[in-house]
Amino acid sequence: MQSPAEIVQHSGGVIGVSWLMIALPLLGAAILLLGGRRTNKWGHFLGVAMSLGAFVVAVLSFVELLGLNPEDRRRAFELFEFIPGMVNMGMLIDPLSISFALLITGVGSLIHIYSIGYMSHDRDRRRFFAYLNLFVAAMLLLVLSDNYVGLFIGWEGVGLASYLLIGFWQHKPSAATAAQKAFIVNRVGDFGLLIGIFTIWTTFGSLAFADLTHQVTGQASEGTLTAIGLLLLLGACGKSAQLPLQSWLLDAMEGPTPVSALIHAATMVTAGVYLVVRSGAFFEAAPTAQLVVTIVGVATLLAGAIIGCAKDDIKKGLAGSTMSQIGYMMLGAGLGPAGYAFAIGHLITHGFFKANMFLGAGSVMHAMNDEVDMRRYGALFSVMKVTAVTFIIGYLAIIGFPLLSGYYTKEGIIETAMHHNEILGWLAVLGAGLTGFYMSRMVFMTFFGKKRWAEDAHPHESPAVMTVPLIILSIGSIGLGAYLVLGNRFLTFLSPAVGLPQPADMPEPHVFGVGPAALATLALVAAGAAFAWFRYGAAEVPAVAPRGSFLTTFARRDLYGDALNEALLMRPGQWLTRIAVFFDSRGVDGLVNGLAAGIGGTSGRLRRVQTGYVRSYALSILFGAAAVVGALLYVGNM
Amino acid sequence: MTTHYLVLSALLFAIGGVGVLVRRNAIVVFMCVELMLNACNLAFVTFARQHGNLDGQLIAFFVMVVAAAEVVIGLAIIVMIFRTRRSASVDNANLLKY
Amino acid sequence: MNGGTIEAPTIEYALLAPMLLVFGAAIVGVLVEAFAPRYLRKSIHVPLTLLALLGGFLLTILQAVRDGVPTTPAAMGAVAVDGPALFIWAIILILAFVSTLLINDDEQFVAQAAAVPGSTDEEEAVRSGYAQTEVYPLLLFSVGGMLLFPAANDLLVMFVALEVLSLPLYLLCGLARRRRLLSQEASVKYFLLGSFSSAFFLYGAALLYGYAGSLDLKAISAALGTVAGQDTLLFVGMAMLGVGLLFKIGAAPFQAWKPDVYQGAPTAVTALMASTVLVAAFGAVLRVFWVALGNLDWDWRPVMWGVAILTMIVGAILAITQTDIKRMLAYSSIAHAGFLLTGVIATGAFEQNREALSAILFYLAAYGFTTVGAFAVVTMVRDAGGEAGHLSRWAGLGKRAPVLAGIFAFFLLAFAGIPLTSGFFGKYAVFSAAVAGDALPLVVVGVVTSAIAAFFYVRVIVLMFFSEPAADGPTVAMPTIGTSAVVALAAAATVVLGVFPEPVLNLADQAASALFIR
Amino acid sequence: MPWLSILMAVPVLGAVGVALLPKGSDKLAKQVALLVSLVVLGLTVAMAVQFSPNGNRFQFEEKYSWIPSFGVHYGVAVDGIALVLIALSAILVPIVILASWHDAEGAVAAPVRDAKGATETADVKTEVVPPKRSAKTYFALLLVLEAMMIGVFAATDIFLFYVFFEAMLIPMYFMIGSYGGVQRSYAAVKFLLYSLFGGLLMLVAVIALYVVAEKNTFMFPELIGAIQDPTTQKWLFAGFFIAFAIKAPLWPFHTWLPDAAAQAPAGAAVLLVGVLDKVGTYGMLRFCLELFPEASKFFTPLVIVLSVVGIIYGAIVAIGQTDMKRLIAYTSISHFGFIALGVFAMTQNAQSGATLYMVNHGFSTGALFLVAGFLIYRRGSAQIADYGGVQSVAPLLAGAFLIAGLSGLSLPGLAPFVSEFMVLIGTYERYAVPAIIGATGVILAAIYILWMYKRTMNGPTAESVKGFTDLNGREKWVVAPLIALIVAFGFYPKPLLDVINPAVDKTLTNAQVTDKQPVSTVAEKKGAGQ
Repeated sequence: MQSPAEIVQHSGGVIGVSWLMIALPLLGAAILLLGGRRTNKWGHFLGVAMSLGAFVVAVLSFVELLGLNPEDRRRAFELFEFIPGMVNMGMLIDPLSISFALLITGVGSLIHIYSIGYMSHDRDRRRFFAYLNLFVAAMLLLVLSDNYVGLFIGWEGVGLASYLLIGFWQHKPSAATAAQKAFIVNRVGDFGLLIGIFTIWTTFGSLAFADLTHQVTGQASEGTLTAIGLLLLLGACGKSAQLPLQSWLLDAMEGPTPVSALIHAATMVTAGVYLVVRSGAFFEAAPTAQLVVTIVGVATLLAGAIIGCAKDDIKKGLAGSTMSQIGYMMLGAGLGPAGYAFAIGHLITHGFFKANMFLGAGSVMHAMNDEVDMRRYGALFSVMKVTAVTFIIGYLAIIGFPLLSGYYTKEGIIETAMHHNEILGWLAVLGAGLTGFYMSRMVFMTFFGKKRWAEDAHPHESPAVMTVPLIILSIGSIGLGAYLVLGNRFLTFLSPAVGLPQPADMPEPHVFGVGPAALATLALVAAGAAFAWFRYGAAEVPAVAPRGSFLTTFARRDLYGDALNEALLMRPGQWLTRIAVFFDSRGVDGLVNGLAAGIGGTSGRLRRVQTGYVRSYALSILFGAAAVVGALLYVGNM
Repeated sequence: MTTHYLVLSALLFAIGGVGVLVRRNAIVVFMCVELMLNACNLAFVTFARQHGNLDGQLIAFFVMVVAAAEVVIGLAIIVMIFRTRRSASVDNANLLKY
Repeated sequence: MNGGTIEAPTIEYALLAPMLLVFGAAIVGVLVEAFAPRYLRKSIHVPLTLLALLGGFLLTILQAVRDGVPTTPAAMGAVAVDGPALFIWAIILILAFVSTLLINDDEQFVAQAAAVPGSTDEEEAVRSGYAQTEVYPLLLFSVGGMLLFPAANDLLVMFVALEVLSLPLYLLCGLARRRRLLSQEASVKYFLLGSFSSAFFLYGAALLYGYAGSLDLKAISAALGTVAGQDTLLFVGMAMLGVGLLFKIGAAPFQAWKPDVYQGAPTAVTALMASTVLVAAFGAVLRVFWVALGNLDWDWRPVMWGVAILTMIVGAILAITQTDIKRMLAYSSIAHAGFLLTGVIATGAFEQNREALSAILFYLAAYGFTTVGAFAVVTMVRDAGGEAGHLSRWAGLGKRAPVLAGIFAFFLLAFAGIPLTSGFFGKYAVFSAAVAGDALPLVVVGVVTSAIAAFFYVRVIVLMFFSEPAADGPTVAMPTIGTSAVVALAAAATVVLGVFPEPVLNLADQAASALFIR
Repeated sequence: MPWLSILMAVPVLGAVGVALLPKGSDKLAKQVALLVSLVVLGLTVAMAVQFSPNGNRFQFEEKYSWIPSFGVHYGVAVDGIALVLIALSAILVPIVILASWHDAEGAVAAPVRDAKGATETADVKTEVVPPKRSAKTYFALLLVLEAMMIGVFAATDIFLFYVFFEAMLIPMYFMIGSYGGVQRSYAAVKFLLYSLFGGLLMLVAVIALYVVAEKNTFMFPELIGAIQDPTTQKWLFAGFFIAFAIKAPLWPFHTWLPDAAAQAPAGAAVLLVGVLDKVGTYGMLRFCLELFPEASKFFTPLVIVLSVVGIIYGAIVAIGQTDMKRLIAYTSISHFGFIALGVFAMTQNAQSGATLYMVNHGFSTGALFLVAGFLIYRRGSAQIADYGGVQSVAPLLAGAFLIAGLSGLSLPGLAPFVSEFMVLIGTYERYAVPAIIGATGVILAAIYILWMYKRTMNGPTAESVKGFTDLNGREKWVVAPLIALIVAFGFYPKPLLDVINPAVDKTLTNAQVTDKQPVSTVAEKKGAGQ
């Protein structure tokens, strides 16, 4: 395979100040948090401004990057020495990072704007925007830094932001718990990432992406590389809610909807994919690790899909689909350079249409006074046209309706997977079918069929500040995929960063990209959609969920993920804690106090010897004398 | 032949010692102590004889004087406590203990 | 001396001047008792005593600075006024001086010892303001004995000195003004046990005489090489001699008298005993075991190990559960005797002995001052029935009298051997000598017991500072000039020795430079 | 200019001054104390800027003979390690003084007791409001303590170090004993005796060191390499190490810390955990390693096991605590595990990390204790169960608590992360498995911190919490500098590391260890870059 281009040490031009992308939102967050109530009035505007500012910088850098000839489209430059002798903080602007930057700042800005409307009634709106800005900054640090430590800082930074935003309504115990869970589960992943970083450091003596190229990875044993790969994968699983660390994502929906859209759909959760692609050098040198990545991807895409099929909570449904879609990306990322382009491509298009749908869902909830149960929706199409239409566009995109964004990117992944390994391919196809079903189910239950509203519900279209972002996003959902995939435009664009695949790894192109796999997918999707129509479109939908088959409950319970965690980790953990506490107070400390008590007791008993009778004292003296005499004689005659 | 005297002095000393342990009356106890001192005297004198120098005998005189002084003090104290407690038994005086 | 001819004794009066001065003053004191009218006695006694002690101290210093440390024993080898002796004299005289300031306090002593407690005579005596002024001459005699005891170069002299220092103390113990029953009991116990143990001492001396044919320490040590086949005499004699001495320093298992006597005796007297007697006794112990029996250390050292370990443990452990402050201090002094013994054991080559000796001397000085100070404070904490001995009465003293409590806490920390107090350097010196004299295990026991000991010192601090004052807690007596002077002096000494020990260490070094003369 | 002596003299004089103030002038006492501590801080900064990291190992040296008979000198000087720790103390003290403004005044905020709930949640143990005491004494003690803290880090004479090591206990003992919670005297005595015991063992080792070395001096630089015989080294090492392990505290010598920290007033707790305990780990790094290199290598496996156990054990027990201060204390036990691990991993990164950890931990735990202190001061109880939903009524307080907590779980971007990362990565270079096990502490940390935060700050506001006021001006001034430092050093630790690294280099050289080199050659390429 052709390895990516060397990194050009460079600064100057817009790229030279690309750190502004991180600095601006960070500054925004700082001002909003420290400014206190003073900034309540204009806080949200500042937040938006900062986000937009970052977007502008991103675009300019992008343009500048395009201006360069492809092979030196990798710009890295140091900012400052972080840990002397180990890590220098720096920026890495290359096609990969810049496309993320654009996604983050672009979609991010839209969601900022949307939130002005969505959060208008919340007394803590300023804090909300502060957190959003914080998130954008952290996420940009994650993708733009030129070394693993910087990545890790951003990595946990977004974790923090998501913790704060999930728990934004912290007075709700459920929210607080969800936030805590998200952070802790993520920590498990971060643990893996951390060890991975350690291994990289001890093996290669460097943590800068610039040093860790294919040439270098050649110097380590495959065992080490596999270990590194798997450890990084563990990190990725945590952040991207892949099996087995998926459980937090569904609870994370406790957060305000814009958060779900930005963090838990469009950007943060895809960081895992970024990590895998960014560390491509290791994975490509360790096939085993790669295989595991693909397996995890497929498993998750199915799991997510199945969960999505059973959820009545619109956001949870979307969350399930997010899991599943990220599963696709993982699958793609596990396929090497051939898959990278599709993975990232799907990541971007998904960023658009999923954000689009989440915001749509938010708009619906906004209209239904925060009702999330789809069984209480129905026939909303008539009352909120814009929302409905944009949502449906997103829907078509995700199920891979031909010529829409999702179609190209997802098909790309499936094709490559198929080419790479039949089984994976067909499973991916199956997943697509499921997607067709549960997404259609969602749409039918929400916008069509009969009204099942609560009495006091008076749905209405949302204000322009919310609908405009929807429209923009939906446009992206329509066209982006085609733009990226056709003519391998994105593939070539990314190549300086991730390298070009060997022609052999590429599936042979089809006319209009329609191969057997594609046809099969379309068929399955159609079937799924049709089935959904019969169950939820045409037929009556009960307002309360019937206790479905075993499979349904299985899916409703998130495949018993939480139950499993509880049984395997929480309960034993609690026991362990109790035992430890007991051992500490009774055992260790008990020993100490026991010793003290022992001495005290001895003293109490011994002092009784001092009877107060002078004659007993005399006796003791006599015995003492006898003892001394005896001892001396013994020693003396020894 | 001097060993006999030594044995005697040892016996006297032992008797004195035992007396101190077994007798209750302060005076008697004290007399036992005196007995021990005199046992020492006997020993001194005997050894003086053995070594053929006068130191031992000399010492005996010193010891007697000291013993006399001790008697003075001792009786004073014992009388004092006897007046207070109306008893010379050393076992009654055990307020100070433990 | 060999049979028949008797040489005319020569006596170096100059050397013995301090001792003679003290004894002289004592006799004058007796005369005062005999002839001076009652109302005058005290006003004569106090200056007389103080002057005598002070003079003695000055003479000692003079001796030391003028013609340095003599190299031959005085009074025909009966008394050895050498470096250690002079150092010990100096300490004893200062401490005695200080204790006298304490004793100079009507609250301390009985009006008329002869009067039965609670009887009309007593009331009568109290009313008419009698005072048992014999205290002062007794004190002087005792101090004289203490001076002679460590300097005695001859077991007979040592025995006499032992009695001279003890007998007055037996009396003094019985003269407490309050709690007279306790006081008298203490007196009796001390007397009976004391004379009992001195009998042992004497018999030991007799046996050694039998072994060596002389009581002169030098002669004895000389005999060790020559005389053969008499080992039993030697060892039994050494043992019994040791019993008498160990009794005086209150080493286990001969410590039983200490708590009772310390508790019962008038606190001022306790202060005297706890400081000066310990110093004198250790002087004697060192002289006997290093000079006379020095070449036998391979034999007595193991036994001494046992005694030292037992002493440290008994002192530390038993003190924990004491409820009477004086009794607790008594046990603490037992523990400290144990620590000092580790120094006595640390014999070896010349340099080693020298280091150990100077360490012990420093320790004695440091400990003596702190002890006097501690007991001085005890005299000041009083309630209706006299001194508030029971620890529970000390609760919350830190609130009532922060300064006094603070100083006492400081003394306690010094006992515990916390750095920046004199106690720390004392312990350090002795322990490091012991380590150098390969007695490491002993030192380990030492530190473990000090850790245990720390507990009961700390406990008192907890009581004074951390617990709320008792409703009818004790009041702190407006201290007499004397008492407050004592406390101040002791505190100052504890601080100075704890921060700049060097001068005193130097003195001790010089004093120890030639070890004991023979 | 005798910088270090001045640094010690100023607080001592200040203490005397404060103590001599007339009765009832508590307010003045506080102000004087604060002023003095600020002066010390200023002087420290003035000294620090003159320190040249790559100059002599020890700088600002002063050496006067103190007790010639024992070969003891008054020898003080600082290298990078000592410098940062002195700076830490100098920074913390003013903050603590400001924070303890009312600690000596006993119960001001009378514990609010709601009819129900109080009964089962708040048994007498949780009553942490001490009776009224003299503020004068408290602040005098604080200043004395500061002088001793500076002294103990500055001492280059082992005897002098020991003197401070022990003497330090006394002021802290009084601060806990007379200003602490209900069980203060138990805690104080336990603290004192435990440390004293360790100290005495060390004393034996110190004596033995002097006797065996036969150098007639206690000056640390001259004693390096003085002990060659391995067996002797082992014994002496044990003597020193146990003392330090108790001080630090390392598992299983830790049980005094929770009691002491929980009973001590928040300010004292900060100095106890933030600085005093560092003397233990500092001692390991400075004395154990350099004086007894052989023994250190011999005992390394043992120490590493203890540290790792401490990390996990401390964290797990912390999770199970119901008392805020005890919980924080246990987290510290876990953190000290990290520090000891770093010290004995014997790699540049690990030891620099450990040193940095000592400083950062001072800031983060300091912040945590102080904010918890504010909380407890408002409610009069340290029981986590007595709180809930504070964030809704006192957002700033909650925010401060959260940031302090996040630094406690060493979130990247906050100072403790850098040190923990360096310790772990440095350990991993030589001892992979312990590093991995230790790294799980990262997960546990998230659990104990966030869980405590959730139970106290989130959820519906508890009755007893309704009346809470948010941070007042003074409290803001207490928290602000700490958080500022935590964040600043979280993103730019270079200044500290530049000072620490050369010192650690020297330590490693004297400890006769060299770093392992990575298998790949990238390092050289990288090295060229730096």
